[in-house]
Amino acid sequence: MNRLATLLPGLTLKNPIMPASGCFGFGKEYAKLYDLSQLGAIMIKATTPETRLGNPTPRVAETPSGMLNAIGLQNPGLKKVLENELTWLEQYEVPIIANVAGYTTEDYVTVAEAISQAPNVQALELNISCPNVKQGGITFGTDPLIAEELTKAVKAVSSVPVYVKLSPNVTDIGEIAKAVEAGGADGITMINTLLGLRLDTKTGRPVIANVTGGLSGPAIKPVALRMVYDVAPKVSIPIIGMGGITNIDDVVDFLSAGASAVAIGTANFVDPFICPNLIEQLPAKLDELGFNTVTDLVGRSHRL
Amino acid sequence: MNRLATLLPGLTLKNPIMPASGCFGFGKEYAKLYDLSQLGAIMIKATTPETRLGNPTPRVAETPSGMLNAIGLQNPGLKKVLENELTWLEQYEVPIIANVAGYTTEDYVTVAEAISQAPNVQALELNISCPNVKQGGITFGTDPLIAEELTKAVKAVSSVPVYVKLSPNVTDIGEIAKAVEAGGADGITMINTLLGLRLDTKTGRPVIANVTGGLSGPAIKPVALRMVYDVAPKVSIPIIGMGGITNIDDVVDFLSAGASAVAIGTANFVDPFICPNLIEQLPAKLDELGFNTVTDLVGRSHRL
Amino acid sequence: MIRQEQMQVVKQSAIATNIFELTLTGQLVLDMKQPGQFVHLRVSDQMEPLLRRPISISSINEKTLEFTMIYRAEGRGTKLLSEKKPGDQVDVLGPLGNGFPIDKVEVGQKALLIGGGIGVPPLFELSKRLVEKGVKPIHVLGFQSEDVVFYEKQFQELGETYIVTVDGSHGSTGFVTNVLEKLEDDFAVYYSCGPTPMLAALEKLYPEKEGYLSFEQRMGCGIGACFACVCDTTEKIEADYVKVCSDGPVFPSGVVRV
Amino acid sequence: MIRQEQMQVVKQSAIATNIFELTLTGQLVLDMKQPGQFVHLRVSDQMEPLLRRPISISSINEKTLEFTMIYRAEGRGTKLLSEKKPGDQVDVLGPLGNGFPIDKVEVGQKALLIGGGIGVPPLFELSKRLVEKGVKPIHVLGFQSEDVVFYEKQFQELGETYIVTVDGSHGSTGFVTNVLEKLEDDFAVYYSCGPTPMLAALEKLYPEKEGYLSFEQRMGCGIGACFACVCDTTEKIEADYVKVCSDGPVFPSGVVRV
Ligand SMILES: Cc1cc2nc3c(=O)[nH]c(=O)nc-3n(C[C@H](O)[C@H](O)[C@H](O)COP(=O)(O)OP(=O)(O)OC[C@H]3O[C@@H](n4cnc5c(N)ncnc54)[C@H](O)[C@@H]3O)c2cc1C
Ligand SMILES: Cc1cc2nc3c(=O)[nH]c(=O)nc-3n(C[C@H](O)[C@H](O)[C@H](O)COP(=O)(O)OP(=O)(O)OC[C@H]3O[C@@H](n4cnc5c(N)ncnc54)[C@H](O)[C@@H]3O)c2cc1C
Ligand SMILES: Cc1cc2nc3c(=O)[nH]c(=O)nc-3n(C[C@H](O)[C@H](O)[C@H](O)COP(=O)(O)O)c2cc1C
Ligand SMILES: Cc1cc2nc3c(=O)[nH]c(=O)nc-3n(C[C@H](O)[C@H](O)[C@H](O)COP(=O)(O)O)c2cc1C
Ligand code: FES
Ligand code: FES
Repeated sequence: MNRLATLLPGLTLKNPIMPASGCFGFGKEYAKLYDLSQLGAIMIKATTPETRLGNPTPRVAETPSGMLNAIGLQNPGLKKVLENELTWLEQYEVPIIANVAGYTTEDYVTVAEAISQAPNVQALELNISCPNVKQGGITFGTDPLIAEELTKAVKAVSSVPVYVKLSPNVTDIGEIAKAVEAGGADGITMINTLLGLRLDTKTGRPVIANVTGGLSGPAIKPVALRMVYDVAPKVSIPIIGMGGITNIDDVVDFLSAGASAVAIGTANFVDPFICPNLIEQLPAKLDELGFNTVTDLVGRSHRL
Repeated sequence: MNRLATLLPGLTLKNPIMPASGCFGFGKEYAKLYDLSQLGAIMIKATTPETRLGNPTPRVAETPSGMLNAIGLQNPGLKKVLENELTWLEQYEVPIIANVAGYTTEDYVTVAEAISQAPNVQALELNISCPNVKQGGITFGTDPLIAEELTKAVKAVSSVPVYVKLSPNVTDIGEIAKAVEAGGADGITMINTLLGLRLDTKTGRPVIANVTGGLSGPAIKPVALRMVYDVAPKVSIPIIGMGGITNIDDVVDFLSAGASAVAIGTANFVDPFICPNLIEQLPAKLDELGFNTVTDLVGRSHRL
Repeated sequence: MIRQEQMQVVKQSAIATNIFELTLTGQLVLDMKQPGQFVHLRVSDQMEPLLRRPISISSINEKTLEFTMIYRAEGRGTKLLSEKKPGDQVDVLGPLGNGFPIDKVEVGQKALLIGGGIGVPPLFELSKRLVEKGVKPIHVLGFQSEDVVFYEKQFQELGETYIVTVDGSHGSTGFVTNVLEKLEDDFAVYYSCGPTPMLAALEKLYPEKEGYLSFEQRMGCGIGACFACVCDTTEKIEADYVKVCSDGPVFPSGVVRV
Repeated sequence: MIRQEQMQVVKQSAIATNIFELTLTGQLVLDMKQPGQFVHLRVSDQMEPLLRRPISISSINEKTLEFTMIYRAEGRGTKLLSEKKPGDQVDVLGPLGNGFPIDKVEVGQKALLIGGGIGVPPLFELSKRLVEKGVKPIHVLGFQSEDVVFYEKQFQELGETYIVTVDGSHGSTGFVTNVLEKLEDDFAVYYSCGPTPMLAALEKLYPEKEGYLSFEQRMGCGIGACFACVCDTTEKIEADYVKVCSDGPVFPSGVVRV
């Protein structure tokens, strides 16, 4: 038996650890460093219907124990992602979770329908929480009704299970979670970045050309963990948790709080080998904590 | 002319730097370290109608570049605050901003009416954003209508200007800001803490007895700064900014983003002399940046 | 008076598994008046780890302006602290709190000092001062196992010393209470620092004795301003609560609800 | 191949005001093939500062397994880096990116190397390799003022070297372009690293020449995955954008929109 195995709608994971969307491109760069087949899954970069060039630079800024980014969903567009990226990824034995983005319901539906048919795409991740695009993006993630409607529309066309990625920039994330569950979501991924700002103290100008950016990294872990802990008992669909994970204890914390699997974003930039390292460390950590399988650990904080 | 002088409703400040509520008690402890008359003002600990013993311990936990707290508004209650604390503070030439808390509108009104009559209380800070009390507290801060009504009720009884302290745990902080302005608020203080959680990895239990706590410190600075930058152009009342300030550059950033003055919370625990140190450093910083007065600096990021 | 000072590392060494002895020097030593007080340390100039760490003063040397701490490197902060080398600076806030009163015991009397694990260090300066005064200390020191026992000799030089380990790998086996039950109770006062269950057991064992117990709590400010470190009290005192950092860490037995 | 290695500090010294020369040793040096590549450094084991810092490789010594960087200690990260002492470890990711091609210039030809401030370092290894190959380098190095000039002698030993400072406190006065305008343009290729306005001026000055320019951008991953470091391109190439970290940092002149 594989102690790390994790079964989720559409996803048979060797282990519950995967890179988060936007922090791993389409895998090519990290493939030069290690074998991608080790990963539980890969959440690929947000894909939009057309090529997107993203925001002006600077696009990143460092903050205390965190960073801001405003990449602006730069990606080669649906067609090229299907032809060049997903095809290339087929050489690895790793399920792909395709991050779907757009400005209109149409956009989401177009991408979802096409990309869900790629042979290695086993689930979609609806990105209704990108804080870095002016229209759309975030509004889909902050209004429960709109979120529910969008989920329904995408579910209607997707050939694979649909996970919805929630924004932390809301008053009540539980409400949004319940709305997307009602809309038919098969799972939830959370959290996307917190909206933040850094100013250049000398000039008073925003460091990031887009003015605001999304805050990620260890700084946000307490917020992310609180939200997973809050949402888990309110929904009956599984959660893939993320936000500031940098070490094996963080992985355990998210699983304890109720996430069935976890994703690693910013930490890939600090340590490009973080995902395989954490996968390797997980069995010993289970032993230390006295758990047989990852599944046993999931949600333990709610059972105490 | 005093380059640091800052004029706000009810407050004639020698300088724009003051300790934040809950991080400075009622001043007695810090008075042993330095002369409190140096401070721009003092935001005293939240006061409720009756004595409150607060939450069980542990009440604090460290997080990456931040901390969680769930003190639970422990305070000696209105009567003792008036008799022992405020009277004692009269020996210092420093305006007091009294942080007012409660569970019901009644509570707020009772405290506001009485405490606003203390001779050295020159403004109130309505704490509608405490994340650490089960009922009340945060709900007042997340619903614009309720926030507006509460502001009105307090304004009706207060003998001094009323500042409302906003919660960052909302979808649209601008909306709440406009609501309290409409309710008659004379100023805004922001931000209170972000709701967060830390788990003990070994046991899976929350580190903080209250389960969740409020996240403060450098980790939240990008979020706080973004919110000040967002709210400043939307209201015509002044803002006292706070959230993660630890050095003079942070002070400049909050002023640039549109705050008229700043408050220092968590950093007092790291460096108990932080407030007088920053006050001392501010004139040289103004010189370096080419500004004559603090007032010149306020909101410069919006004028670029 | 509480002061903040960049103090200099004189020496640091591992004296047991993960247990370090760290000596700092600076003017602040002159303000250290009482055994059982503590200091609040920054372990890094960076913003992470953010909070100070409270560590007890283990011995004081006014002449050389040095003081020594003994601590367990466990979490991020104490691990960083254990990497400090002679000549490095450490930001110290202190001395903090109220320590063990030595005026409660007369010349010629006996005092019982009970330490548990990493609660042992503050008892060392206490014992030295008691001996100086002409009081006879009896030390009962409990540890998990042999590899984390420290300062056995140093305490022996000051008086009768019993070591007890949970696993019996050194000294007798069990808890300090197993030793205490066999000791005569002809002491005037007892002093203790260690895990709360141990302190509770002592209060039960010596209900009639005068005792002084040092408590631990998570801290924010360390100086009494933030209300992080409060403990509930018993009916014995009027106050509803006490703060470990500024009212304690040492309280008369029976005051803190355990 | 890109590798991650805990490399050891061999030496570090200040060579001008706030400018440090840092030499590290480790196996990773064997993978450094091209002048102009860079490494991505962690400056602390803690979570703050969080991100790696990109620093150019300034010289490479395969025999001793050492390489040297020259950097300005400016912000939090580089200041921490400047505190590293011999024997300390530094987490290095590298070598990264594509450097200056030396096969574009023939034996006996001249190459013009133009550096601006903290862009000067990667030109040093480049110049050494050109000289080794039998190419004659001409160095034009611009700095703010005398106190931040470095490596003047080292460059002089390799070839003709002109120093220019903005305030005229050392060498001639003004910008590199003031020197360049007076130089003969009998070089085959020019190579440059420095502030973007300087690179733009060079493209204008030598529209007909083959040139290779090294660019800077804020970085996240440093390996091409995060899209933080993109630059717009001109019509000269098909791609809409390039990534400084993995497509660059060196690009042929005219490729990046400046
Ligand atoms: C008055 C007092 C005196 C102390 N004296 C000593 C001593 O002499 N030697 C010694 O080894 N330890 C002593 N401790 C305990 C010591 O403070 C903690 O072991 C230490 O703070 C843990 O820090 P860390 O970086 O290893 O752990 P982390 O887990 O990184 O700490 C995270 C946070 O929790 C706090 N924390 C964790 N454990 C404790 C604890 N047991 N008590 C209080 N805060 C804690 C830390 O201060 C920090 O804010 C004392 C505690 C108090 C309150
Ligand atoms: C390919 C490349 C090669 C470089 N080579 C050198 C070199 O050889 N010597 C040298 O002194 N400098 C070099 N730099 C610039 C160097 O990376 C920055 O000076 C450094 O990252 C600033 O870090 P800090 O901690 O001092 O500043 P902070 O202000 O603390 O940095 C905050 C964040 O901004 C980034 N940042 C700040 N300034 C720059 C910048 N100019 N370029 C890219 N990122 C920046 C930092 O990496 C960090 O992520 C190079 C940059 C690049 C992109
Ligand atoms: C540079 C960068 C780019 C990102 N791009 C995307 C994206 O395209 N789609 C998405 O859903 N999330 C994106 N995110 C958010 C991450 O997937 C993740 O939700 C967030 O960063 C929190 O996790 P972390 O703290 O581990 O980074 C991006 C994050 C970063 C730092
Ligand atoms: C220990 C602690 C106690 C606090 N108590 C209060 C309080 O009683 N009333 C209040 O309005 N805010 C309270 N706050 C919030 C602070 O005033 C401040 O808004 C917040 O901590 C952000 O600032 P900082 O990052 O500088 O700490 C408290 C914060 C801390 C850390
Ligand atoms: S630690 Fe702040 S009151 Fe004790
Ligand atoms: S820094 Fe990530 S793509 Fe270049």
